[in-house]
Formats: sequence, structure tokens, C-alpha cells
Amino acid sequence: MDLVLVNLIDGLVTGLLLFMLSAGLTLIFSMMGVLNFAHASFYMLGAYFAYQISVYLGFWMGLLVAPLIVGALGAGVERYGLRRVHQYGHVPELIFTFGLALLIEEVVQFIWGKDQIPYEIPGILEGAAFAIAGNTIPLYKVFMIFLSLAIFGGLLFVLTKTRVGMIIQAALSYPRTVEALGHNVPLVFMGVFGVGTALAGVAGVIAGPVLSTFPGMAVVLGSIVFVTIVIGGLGSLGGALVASLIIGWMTTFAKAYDMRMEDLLTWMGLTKPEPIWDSAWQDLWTLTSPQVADILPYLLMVLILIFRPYGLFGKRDV
Amino acid sequence: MTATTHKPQSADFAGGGVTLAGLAPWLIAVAFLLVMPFIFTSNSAITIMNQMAITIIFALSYNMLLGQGGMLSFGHAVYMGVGGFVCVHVMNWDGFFSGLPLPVLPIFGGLFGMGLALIVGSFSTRRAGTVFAMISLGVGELIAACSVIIVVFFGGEEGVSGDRTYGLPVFGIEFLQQIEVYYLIVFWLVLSALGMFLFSRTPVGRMANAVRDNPERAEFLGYSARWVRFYSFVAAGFFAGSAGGLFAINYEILTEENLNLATSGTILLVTFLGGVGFFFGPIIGAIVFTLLQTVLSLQTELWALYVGALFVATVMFFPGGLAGVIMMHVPPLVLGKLHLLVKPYIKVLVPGLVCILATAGFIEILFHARHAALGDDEMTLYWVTFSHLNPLPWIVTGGLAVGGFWLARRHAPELAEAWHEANTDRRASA
Amino acid sequence: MSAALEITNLRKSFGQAEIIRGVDLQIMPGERHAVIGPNGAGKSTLFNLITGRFPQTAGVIALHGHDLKGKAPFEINRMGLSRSFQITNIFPRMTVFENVRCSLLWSMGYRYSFWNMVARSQALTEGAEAVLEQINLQTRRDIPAGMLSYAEQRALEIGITIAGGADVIMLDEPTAGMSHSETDYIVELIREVTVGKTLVMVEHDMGVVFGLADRISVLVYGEIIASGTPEEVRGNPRVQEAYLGAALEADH
Amino acid sequence: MRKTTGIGLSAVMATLLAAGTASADTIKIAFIDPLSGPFASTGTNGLHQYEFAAETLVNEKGGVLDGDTFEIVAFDNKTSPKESLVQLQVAIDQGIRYVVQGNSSGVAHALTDAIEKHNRRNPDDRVLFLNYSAVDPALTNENCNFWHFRFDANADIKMDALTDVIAEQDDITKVYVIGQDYSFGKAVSSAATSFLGEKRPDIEIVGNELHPIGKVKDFTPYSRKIVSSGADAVITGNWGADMLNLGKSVIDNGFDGPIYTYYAAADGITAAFGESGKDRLRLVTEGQTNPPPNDRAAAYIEAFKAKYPDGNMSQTRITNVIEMLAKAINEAGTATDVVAVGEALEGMEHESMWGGTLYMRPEDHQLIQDVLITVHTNEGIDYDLDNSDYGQRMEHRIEMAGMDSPTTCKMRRP
Repeated sequence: MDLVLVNLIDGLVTGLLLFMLSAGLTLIFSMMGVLNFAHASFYMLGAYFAYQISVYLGFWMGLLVAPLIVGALGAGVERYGLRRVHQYGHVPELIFTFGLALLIEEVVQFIWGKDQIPYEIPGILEGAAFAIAGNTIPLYKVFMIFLSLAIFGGLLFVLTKTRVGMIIQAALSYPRTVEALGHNVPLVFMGVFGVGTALAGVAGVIAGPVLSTFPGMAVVLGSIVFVTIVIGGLGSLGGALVASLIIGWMTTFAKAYDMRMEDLLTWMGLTKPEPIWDSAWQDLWTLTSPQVADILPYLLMVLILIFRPYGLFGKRDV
Repeated sequence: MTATTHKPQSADFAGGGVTLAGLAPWLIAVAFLLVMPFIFTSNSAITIMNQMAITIIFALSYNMLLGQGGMLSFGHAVYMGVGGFVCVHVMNWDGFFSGLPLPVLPIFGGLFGMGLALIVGSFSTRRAGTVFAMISLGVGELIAACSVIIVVFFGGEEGVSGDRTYGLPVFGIEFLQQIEVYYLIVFWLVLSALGMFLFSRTPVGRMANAVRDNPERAEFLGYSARWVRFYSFVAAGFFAGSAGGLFAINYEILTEENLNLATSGTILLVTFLGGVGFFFGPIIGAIVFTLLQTVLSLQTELWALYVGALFVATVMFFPGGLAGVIMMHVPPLVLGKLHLLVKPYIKVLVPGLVCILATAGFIEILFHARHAALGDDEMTLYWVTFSHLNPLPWIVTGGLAVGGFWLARRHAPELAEAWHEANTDRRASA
Repeated sequence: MSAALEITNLRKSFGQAEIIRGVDLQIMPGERHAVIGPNGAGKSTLFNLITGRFPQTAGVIALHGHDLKGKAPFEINRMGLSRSFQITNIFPRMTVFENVRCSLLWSMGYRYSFWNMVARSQALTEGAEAVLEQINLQTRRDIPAGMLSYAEQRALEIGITIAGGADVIMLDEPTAGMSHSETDYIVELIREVTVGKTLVMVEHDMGVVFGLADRISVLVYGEIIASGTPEEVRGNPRVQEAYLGAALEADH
Repeated sequence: MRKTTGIGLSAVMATLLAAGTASADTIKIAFIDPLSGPFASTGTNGLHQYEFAAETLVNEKGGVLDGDTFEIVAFDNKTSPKESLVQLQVAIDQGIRYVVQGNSSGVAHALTDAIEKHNRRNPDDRVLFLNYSAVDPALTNENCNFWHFRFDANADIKMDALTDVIAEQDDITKVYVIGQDYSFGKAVSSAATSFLGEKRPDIEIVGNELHPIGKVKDFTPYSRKIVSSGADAVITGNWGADMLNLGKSVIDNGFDGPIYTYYAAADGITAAFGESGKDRLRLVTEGQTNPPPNDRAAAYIEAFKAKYPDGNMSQTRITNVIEMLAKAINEAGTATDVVAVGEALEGMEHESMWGGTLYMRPEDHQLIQDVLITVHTNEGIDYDLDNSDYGQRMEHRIEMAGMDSPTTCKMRRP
């Protein structure tokens, strides 16, 4: 039972981190109708910038400044890249962000090299916060939870209580109308892209020290963020949150408990062929849940797209 | 360059019946393919050409989806990969393979690629656009992940290898040498390219274009957009699978990398670089990309950076790809005004090229200065050896880059004007 | 003689709002029928219901006596009904000739064939050329349809709609957004290409249809308030009221 | 469009010719390993060690035969089996007869298979494959061939040595085995289970599992299982980011026993573990650097570090490859007849710069050598890794490890 609680906390951390990425991606998609393939690359840039800043000014300045730089870069990409490609349609836009992701990875390698960089947790956050039955919960994870919650609080406030937030919210549901109402949509686009990428940047800053900072970190996380917002329903912030948590918990629990295919097959009334190593079905029989934990989200996405093409909470067609 | 008055429309011109003009490019291509090994005789050149030919088939197959059918796939590699794995397993099936002529083998790959496309297509082609793209991504990831889990079929990390020479000899040829494999691949290349070209000329191929442009209208012409997509998808699966079969013959090994997202992404890059709007676009893309990959990567560690930059620039400035750029020149050619462009081109492209090369040089020096071992300041660039501690190379490359850019910028309006002029039909407007 | 298109007590609601409130309509084969009405009367909704773009809430739509309920657009098309779109809806990246040829494929029995070469079929080429001649676009044959002028695109749209040989042709505001001379040209074109076919057209502008339609139905707030020959409809006081009322409202 | 091909290919040829016109008395060795992509740093570092070894150990000493020198020709395989085969073909075309490769057993399998086929089909330009790092046991067992020589101890031999050390520690009663889900991870797992069962039947394997390779973002759930299983030690075959993330996660989440592993040093990993991994990480490896076994080794490392201050002397077996190849060429009296060179290598004994004797076992072409257990620490470190003050200090030395280990290899000689 204690372990369940611990896993719930771990899953929450993963889920919230995913949400910080998927929230930005959802905002961008809702406004502009473009799936930003390079979103995780901005997450990576966040970690690298924060590392570079932390070398000179310490972790906290990195946390403060790196997301701003990432956001500014994101806005620049929208202004000088995406806006240009926009005229050719959505598929070229998607391809553009795909190319951008490749390019950013190369540029990061060019600047910081191909090795993992020693981006570390600040001393004040090292150590354990508390322990549950011998399982320590690191202080840094508690910090991550509170920081992400604070950011979502802020985001929620901006979206529901401010004029800009109203425009963005309206644009989520009725993008054309908002444009018709005479708002400077290109500027809003640029702003939203900047904010979305800045959020990804924040995620990178705080995830870098624990999930390690290396040129492949964007690829590792990239497609899973996509999967999250597709499962949640494109354009739905609530859906993105639910999907992030589902994925966080699903993968955590699949890894934490060794559910074996063998048990399932036996339960279905099949007999295990012996000796198993000569059987053509050996791989199926010996499958365990940790083996497949990280591909479960993809399976879930494909199933959801088949049966509910607009995702769990989406109103609009994908 | 970008300020064109005439946006190239990638219309699909369907030629008339079989004419000499329609046949000529094919005959020239075949002649070229047959002669190539006599010009480039080394085994490695042939290996590169084999690789190119396989990539061409794969890219053409991909363009059946993206260019012809408007379906953006992030998981096309799995059809090629599965076809290839099947072919390797056939190679390892002693009793059967020894009675099978090797040139027939890719058919098995094609059939299994098609079979997989049949299953996946049955649910993925219901929609185009983002739903299709996401399903292809999900299925691609799933199958790629399965490749390390299902060891029986995919062989785990080290993959599955076979030996092509155990097949039934064809006219005494056992396919021991690369050159023999080359002709086998060329045979399949011509066959597949012709097959795909003709497919685009069939009713369902034509409707694939219609569905790409406007699925709703196509439905009101009596065609279900879903089934039109489905047929294209299955056909693309066949050709991808047969490309996989050729891969199996050429490399005699299939591994996880034949299935993964990186390979699927690469073929998107190849196809888009070549140009999705024209049938021959992916062919150019495959040739250029293979050369970049093999030649450029011998020259510089940063090749992927340059390819990435090239790709992003293509998407931003030439969405029609290389083929689009080539076809932009057809209207001036038809009007007989191509010569008007020569001088402005020289004025813009030469400084532009200098700028690009100098920038690359600057980047190389910077990279060397940053990442080379201490004390190892010697480097060779454009056949010149120097030390990166010397400020001169920095100044020269930097200066050339800025100067080239400035010159190219200065002459750009001239080019734009010439371009406008070359595309204007005086007879019509007068 | 049975009706080509018969609509019985058709209803359609979007959420709370009922847009089509019990429409009955009978259109005989060979008849040119126009549905007119002021803005917001539900003309386009009615049109989209008939062509299977939206499902109806209640009622029956029958084409040659066959119920259309639950049929996908392509199935309805195969049953002999073809439609145009209010917003020009062609295949912009394909040539004019290709546009027309594509619309001939199904009716000529090619279905999902991948063993016939379209270019080798004499019948297809001739059929497409004939349609091009009908709509006067022979000279524009080989340019991408997206580069045509607006009026030409509308003409092409009509060409695509009639090419498949459907016997019931539905046109959705074919002259929307056109100048007078263009309108006259399109009306004349419609008259020529629909000889011997059943034509159902939706039109906002009454003037357009008077010379063209055999019968006119007037749709106001989701109901047919009048139906008859142009003269009958013109004289109907309720029609006058509806249009004048709408005009007055628009003035405010 | 076809013309483009012509121009492009002539560029290829120009490149190839340029590379091919080196002087006739160099013996070229193709280094086929990743120089771009995620494993580029390992590859680049390996290349530097080869270049340094060839220069210092052969060329500066007058070369082999009649003063022929070694030249390392680098080929970037991007860790892709397909690219490796293309580069192999290019290398063969350049007249190269010796191929060295090490990163990824997958690539090694592809190369050994391709080289075997090539040598069978082209008896005139045969090639030797000197595998310096790919440790999948299959390469010297069921998939062995005459052309393949392995200079690293294979995964089984290393596990044999490692379990010798674990067996001596009485306070270890529960062990958790975790690895990447592919051939090497599985080999480690099965070797650990069988050796422990043999040597210390009382040790309980409290967990034995595989996770997807390179796909796990967060190892916390695994660490939780390890901690709650009450394991005294962890054995893993993980490498790269999977090693670093697993190790850090296990330590962060409260595990306080030793972590026994294969690859947790250099290429940024030593630096990234730093203090947190001190006295916790134990590696099974070869080639003693701390303390340096002799003055020659110390001088060698210092010279290397002087030339490559950012580099690591992390793959000491590279010097063994170069020295033994040079010796074999001298013994065979030829560098072009690789059969003769191969036969000279078979059964060769050689005193390693890093201490101990090396013996190339003829039955399976597996080099038998001393295997070390080292600990990650900053105490008693003469030569650190990643310039982090931390390095690997030797704790145990198992001499001629796996000398009598069984092999299923049925070597077919030309």
C-alpha cells in the first residue's frame, strides 16, 4: 500500500512535467492549428540555457532567465519561420517544425557537444524530503510538483481572469471569430507561441537535472508529448492535463509492478509451451509490463484515434 | 530568388497516350542506369548507387502518400522494414530459397508490406491530415518498439541476416558481386518506378490527387475519399515492401533501424527535399540526399547540421523542393526567355554560393576551435591547411560570407525583375 | 410518374434551434425547380440535408423512391444525384481537363480501377472534351484550375457537377458573388447543360431564377410558404411580405 | 537530373581517389564507429586513442616490417549497421585490410557477418575484423568466424569475474539484476543468474528484469522496486544515458548498496556521477590505470592527456589491439596476406602495457586477459576521467579471467 502511494507521487511528477510541455503545445495548436514538432526541442534548449546560465549565475537565475530566452526564441521562430510557411498550408508547417527539431538538435550538439552535460540540482534542494516505508521522496521532486502547480495556477489565472486570456480562450474555440473581431491575430499567435515555448523551456530547466541533459533528450520526450495532447483531445487544456496524468501513472505503475503476459495467457486458458525457448511464441509468453511500459501511450493513442478521433476531451476534429 | 511573380503551381500534367516524348525520359534513364557501372567501377561507388536506387523506390512510394494522396506519414519505414525482414527470413528458409531465383524475392517483401498496409490502412485512412499523421506515428513507434521485443521475427538488436547467394542461380549468376546486385536492383527500380508512374495515371491514382486537393468534392463525384486513400496506401505499402526486399538483397541484414522513427523521418526529408509536386521529385531527392549522406559525411562531422539547415530552408523558401525549382524554369523556357535569367543568376548565385561556402567554412573553424583537442589547431578546409589560432581564416571566411551576402542581396531585385520579365508573355499581354 | 426527389416532413435541429421545420417538396423528373428565400431561411441547410452532408432530425428524403437516410455523399452521388457548392469547390492543383475527367470516372464505370490508364480511354477523353466545350473552357484546358478566374471556376464547378451524368442536379447559389453579365452567362450555361435533367437550385436572388425555373418554392424560417410557377409565386402576398419584411429588417 | 548523378558520383570518386593515393608503405586500418549522432563522443574518443596508439606504439618506433607505418582511417557509421556496411565497402575499396570497431554489438554482428561473406566471395581482398569493444558472447560462440578477433573480455567472462568478487562478500544476500531489453542486457542477466547460482546458491535474486533500451525517461519506478526489494547489490549491463539515469535514480531514491556494472565511466558519465556515485559504482573492466601498473603506462597516459586534455584513456585495450596487430604482421612477414596475419594472431601471447599477459585463444578468437573490478572514487586517483577528479581505482584483479571458459565456436579456417 505504501508503495502505491509512492508510485502515485512519482507518477504525478512525470505527469505534471508532461503537462507543462503539453499545455504549451495545446495552446499553440489551438491557436494556430499547427502541431509543433519542435516543441520538445525548446524543452531541451531550456535545459541547456539554464545550465549555461547556472555555470555563471547559479541555478535560480537559470530558472528565471532561461525560459525567457526560450520564449523569445520561440516567438522569433514563429515570426520569421512559421509565419512564412503558413501560406503553404498545415502539412508544410508540420514538416517545417519537424525540420526545425532536427536542426535544433544539431545546433545544440555544435555548441555544447554530444556528451551529457553536468547540469546539477542546486545544493539547497538536494536530499530527501520525507520517506514512505524506506522509499525516499527527494526534495527536488517536491519542488518540481510545487513549481508546476504554481505555474498552472498562474496560467489558469491569466486564461480566466485577464483580457488576453479571454481572447486566447475564445480563440481556442472560435479562432475565426476572434480574427473577425479585429484582434491582432498575428501578434497573438506570436505571443502564444512564445509563451508555449517558454513553458516548454521551464519544463526543461527543472527536468534537466533529474532526467539528464543531453542532445537526445528532445527525441526521448518529443513524440510522447504529441501523444499526450492527441489522447487528451487537441485544443483541450483539461484534456491535456488528464492525459498527462494518465500517461504518468500508467507508465509508472506498469514499470513498478511486474505484470506478466504469462499470467494473462494462462488466465485465458492457454498453456505455456515447454520448453519456452523453442516456441515461436516465446516473446509473447515472456512479455512483462515494464518491458512495454513506455510504448503503452502509443498503443493508447492509436486505439483512441480509431475509436474517438477527437481524443478524450476534444471538441474539434484532430 | 524568392521574389517570383509566378508561383509555381505543381499541377499534375497527365500526358496523352504513349508518345515518343513521353517515353524518352524513361529510355534515357534506363540507358544511363545501364552505363553507370562502366563509368564508376569501384565497388563502393556501386554500393552507393545501390543505396540510391533503393532510396529512390522508397521515396517514390512515400510520395504516393504525401505528394499524390496528401497523407503525411511518420511511419512509412515500417512497411519497407517488414518487407525486408520477410525477405531475409525467406533467404534463411533453405529448402524454399534454394529453389527461388533471387530477382523474384522482392515480391515477397512487397506482398508483406502490402499486407501490413492493408491492416493499418483499414483504420488509418479514414481521415487524412493530422489524424493520419498521428496514427502513422503511433503505429510506427509501436512496430519499431516491437522489433526489440519480438526477437523471433525481428532478431532483437542485432537484427536478422541472410545470404543472398543461396538462391537459385539465374543464368548462372549467383549474385556474389555487387555489380550483379546492381543490375538486379536497377531492374526493380525501373519496374517499380514505371509501376508507380502508371498507377498515378489510373482512375484511382487520379482520384488520389482529387482527394488530396478536396476530399469533400471527390465524395460528390461518387468516390469515397477513404477508399481512394486506402488503395493508394496499400499500393505504397507494396512498393515500400519491395524496396525492403532489395535492401535485404543488397545488405543481407535487416535491423531495428530499418523500422524506426529516424528512418521514417529521413524519407520524409528526402521526399520533401526533392519535391512532392512532381513525379520525379523524390528521385532527385534520393540522389541528392544519398550523396550528401555518403560524401558530405566523409568530409565533415557537421554534415547533419548542413542537411538540417538545407531542409528547413527548402521548406521555408522552396516548398516545391528541387523539382519545383527546376520546373519553375519551364515557363521561361517555353517563352524562349530563359537566356534573360543567365546574367542575373550569375550575379546573385555566385556571391550567394560564396556566402554559403564561407559561412560553412566559418562554422567549421569555429567547431574546430571549440571541440578539437588542445594543441591540435591544424585543420584543413577547402584544400587549405591552417591553424585555427590564426585570425586570418576567420577574417577571410567571415568577410566572404558577409560580402557574398551583401552582393547577392544587392543583385536580388535585378533577378526578381528578370524573373518577372522572363515569365511575362508579351504576345498575350500586347 | 413518380417524383425524382420527394421530401416529406423534413426537420432538422441544431441543439435547441429548429432550422428546418417540416418541409414537404415534390420535384418531378425533368423539372427545373428553384428554392428561394431570404437570408437565414435555411436554404443551405435544406440543401445539405438532401445531399447527405448533415443527417436529418426527422422526415424522409427519397431519390427516385429510394430513402437517402444514412447514406454517405458518395453513395448518394452513385444513385444519380450530383451537387455543386456555394463556395467554389474544385481541385485547384489539377488542370481544368483533369477536373472534368475525374468527375467522369465513376459514372463511366472505372470505380477504383488501378489497371486502366485514364489517358488511353478514348471515351474518357472525348467525354471530358465534350463537357469542356459545353462550359466553354476548351482554351483553358491545361492550366491548373486554381488559376482560373472566378466566373470560370464557377463554370467549371457546374461542369464537374453535370459531368458525371447524374439525372438530378443540385446547384447551391451558382451565381453568388457575380456581376450582372457573369450571372447572365452562368444562367444561360445552366439552362443549356441541364436540358432533360432534373434541376434543383437554391438561390437567394429571385431575379436569377424567374427566367430559368419551371417551378419555385419559397422557404422562410424553415418552412415552405409557397410553391408554384414563377408567376404564381411572384403574386403571392406572403412571399411579398417575407421578402419585404426581410428587406426592412436589413435596413435597421 | 540524371546529369546530377554523374557530377555527384565523380565527386565521390574524387574523394575516394584522394584518399587512395596515400603512400604505398602505410598499412591502413579502418576505424568504423560513430563520429556523429548520440554515441559520437565515445567514438571520437576511441578514434583519438587509436591514432595516438598507432603513432606512439608503432610509427614512432620505426613501424612494422620494413618501416611500414600504421594509418587510422576514420569512417563514421552513425551507429547504424547499414551505414557500417556501406563504409566497410568504401574501406575495402581503398585497399584497407584491417577493420576495427567496437561500439554496439548490433553493428559488430552486421560487420562480422558481412566480412565473412565478403572474404568467402572475394578471396583476393580479404579483411580482418578486430573487435575491440563489442562484448556480446555470441560473437565468439555460435557466430564466430576466423576473421573476427575480440580484444575485450566478453560479457560472460566479465560476469564470471564480477561474481567471483561478489561471492566473496558475505554481507550480500540479495541481488537485483536489471538491464536493457536486447541481446547484451539479456546475456548479462542470464550470466549473472547462472554464475551466482553456481558460486553462492544462498544469494537470492530478488529481481531480474529488462527495460526498453534508450526509451526510459525516468527510472524512478524501477528504483522503487529495487529499494523495496531489499536488495544489497544491483547488477546491470546498462550503458550510456540508461546507465547514468538508472544509477542516479537508484541512488537518489535511497538505495545504499553497491552497483556492479560494465560501462559507467568516461564520456561524461564519471563527471555526471561525481560525488553521488563515490564508492557505490563498481565496474568490471580491463586495463589498470589507477594506480598505474608501471611507468610506461603512466607515461603513456600522461602523453595522451597532454595531447588530448579533454580526452579519456578509457579504452586501454586499444593499445593491445595495435601492439598485437603490429606483432602479428611482423611475425607473418606480410601485411597484405590477412590469413597469415590472422594465423599469427591465433594463440599469440603478449605482455600488456597495462599489466598481465594477453592470450588470443585460438578456439574462438577471444582474448584472454586480466579482468579488474574497479571503484568510482576520488581517492587514490592518479588519472581521473572527464577531468572531474573522479576516476576508477582498481580493487580486484582476476588474472587470465575465463581462461577455461567454454565456447561453442566451431572455427572454420581458410
